[in-house]
Amino acid sequence: MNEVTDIRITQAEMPFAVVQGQPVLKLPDDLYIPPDALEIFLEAFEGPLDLLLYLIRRQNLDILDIPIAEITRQYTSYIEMMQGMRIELAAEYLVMAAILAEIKSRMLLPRPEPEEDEEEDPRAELIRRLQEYERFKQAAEDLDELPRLERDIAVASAAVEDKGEVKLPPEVDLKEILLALRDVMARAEIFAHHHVQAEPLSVRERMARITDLVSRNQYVQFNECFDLEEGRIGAVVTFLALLELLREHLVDLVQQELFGSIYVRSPAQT
Amino acid sequence: MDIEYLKKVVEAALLAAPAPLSLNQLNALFADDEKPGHGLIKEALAALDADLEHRAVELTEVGSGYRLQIRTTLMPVISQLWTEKPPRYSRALLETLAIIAYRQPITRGEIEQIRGVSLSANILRTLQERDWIKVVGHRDVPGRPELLGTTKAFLDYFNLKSLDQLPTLAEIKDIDNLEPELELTHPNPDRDSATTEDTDETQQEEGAGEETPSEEHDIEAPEDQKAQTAEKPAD
Amino acid sequence: MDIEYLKKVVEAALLAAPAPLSLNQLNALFADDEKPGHGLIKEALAALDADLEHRAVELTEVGSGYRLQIRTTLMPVISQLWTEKPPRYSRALLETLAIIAYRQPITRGEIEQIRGVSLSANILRTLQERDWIKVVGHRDVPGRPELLGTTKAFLDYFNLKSLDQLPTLAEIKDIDNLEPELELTHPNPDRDSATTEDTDETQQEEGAGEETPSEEHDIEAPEDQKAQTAEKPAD
Repeated sequence: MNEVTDIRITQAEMPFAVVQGQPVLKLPDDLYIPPDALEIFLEAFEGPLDLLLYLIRRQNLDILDIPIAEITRQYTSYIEMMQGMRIELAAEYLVMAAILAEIKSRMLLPRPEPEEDEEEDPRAELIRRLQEYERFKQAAEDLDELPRLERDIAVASAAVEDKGEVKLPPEVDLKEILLALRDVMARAEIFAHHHVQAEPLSVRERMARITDLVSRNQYVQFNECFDLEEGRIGAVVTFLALLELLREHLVDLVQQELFGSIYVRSPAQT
Repeated sequence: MDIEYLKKVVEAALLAAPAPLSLNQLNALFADDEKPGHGLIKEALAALDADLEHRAVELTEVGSGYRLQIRTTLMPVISQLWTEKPPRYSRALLETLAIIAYRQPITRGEIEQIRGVSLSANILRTLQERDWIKVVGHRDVPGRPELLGTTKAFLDYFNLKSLDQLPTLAEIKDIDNLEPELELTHPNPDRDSATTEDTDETQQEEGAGEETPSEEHDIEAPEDQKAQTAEKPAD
Repeated sequence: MDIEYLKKVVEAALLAAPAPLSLNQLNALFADDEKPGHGLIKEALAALDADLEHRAVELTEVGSGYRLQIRTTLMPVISQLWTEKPPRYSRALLETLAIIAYRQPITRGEIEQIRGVSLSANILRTLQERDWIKVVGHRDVPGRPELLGTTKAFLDYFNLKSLDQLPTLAEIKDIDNLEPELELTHPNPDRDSATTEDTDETQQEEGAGEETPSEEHDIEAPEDQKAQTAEKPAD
């Protein structure tokens, strides 16, 4: 303990005070008040109302019938004691001292009897506050008594082997895609002017299908690109797709010999 | 839907979920065309509760829904499992929480008036971090102070189904019983002695009282506040 | 010791503990003179296991001890508990998908040209993981960039027999009139089977989407991405 203090002092090199030119590095023993004690005292009460309640309850007095002068005396002596101990007192404690003094002084004054009936007893407001505070002091204790998690209650839970946390992929509405495309179109005039517009989509699809086919097989027989079941229109679409692919150099058509098989292949292989 | 199956699903869900489940949440487990509806789920819950009678857990309903918890009779043994001590809460925190619970919605200033001390920011922060209180609105006065209220998590933590289940608040005794005349006419001997002995103190006090007439406002102000809150039944 | 009681304690402990419990840990719950010993505890565990036959949980032994876990048969329903509501795709992703659908086969560079911004790698990855687009070939130009096209899964998801069924570009220009004719298809329910793994991407995607002008991200990110693809030999 002492070591710690000493170390701190040497590190900080800050004297508590300078007396007659000499730095005082250590508090005189007789001035020493264990800080714990002060804190405990302060923390014992949750404020002036709590302290007042304590003073009242200690004497088994009814809140409704507080001997204001006596309570004021006791309260004030506590406050003075704390001030004497140089405890930094919350302002509320001093305010309460003032309130008590005020009430006491008003009660000592001779009361002009009848007509001032409506004037409230000077203690009334204080009593209301004390009562109200006491209710919640009690409520806090009751709350503390309630069975609660972490102390009185354990929630039952079972293990889950594989949570398989399925995070669903976003759902997309076709319309969202179309709207997105419209925006792109609006932005890029390219769609407005180019031949793209006239292009039947099925050709595009077929182009993708053929490219896919060709990329997976080195050579694809020309007639393998066609699906007879699709009929004439299907054949035309496929043929258009092949021509388009040729034009874009996405495929090559090769024929080894006259009237031999025509192969479709990826142009990279040349 | 087969109630036996539903019962199993409900039990599994309550045991698997990290927090209590509401009827809505239980219902949402099922595909649209298979949703049992609240009625059937309640039936399943009741059946489950009956099944569990001789088991280690019991079904309870708290603020945010249903949960299964270890029977309290087994807790003394089971609590051996915890190596850490359960958290304790300071009086200041509990008082603040109690005031918010019984008087919600309430402003910080109003809490301070009731407790007679200013409220540390720590307490409010702790309460909010524990998700026990939240800002539920703003009072329509200058500064628009925040109105605080409790959450479902608060109910869950304290094993309450609703605020109704809070212990009843002590009654306020009737102030009309005050008999000031009596005391004034027959000051008790203690007081007498007190006043004579402590003249110095008394004077100091009175002096203090005069110096700070503004305090009177502080006393008077809460007047309507109290009246207001007192009328309102605790909910 | 009463085996019925021991069974209850064991059940309670397993349900209260956050992790599996070993025989030692279960034994340690009891005071010294009441310790049942491993033999009795095993008996209790066996009895408990039998009891649980028709319940939602089952007893399993894992490396560190015993635990009760939700029966796997119930998991499909229970897993709804932690199924998150899916985020939304970013504008950039939708545009990219639209361009691929209408202009396939198309390279990444061409998409970037049309959109006027560079394309984030995440978008293509997400679309590929969702199985909506695939690489259908390579364009025969330096770098042999990948050619992208839509998949059968894409058509299935949007309930299209073929791309023909997509509205023409001219119709899209007038999309507001288009609406009545267009069957706004409900995405089919088993699509999730395809995507249990793309969670990360989806979220990142969403993050980018929320910040839209996401284009800025898209511009920054692809920089290295391009370098990457450029390095990578066409396969």
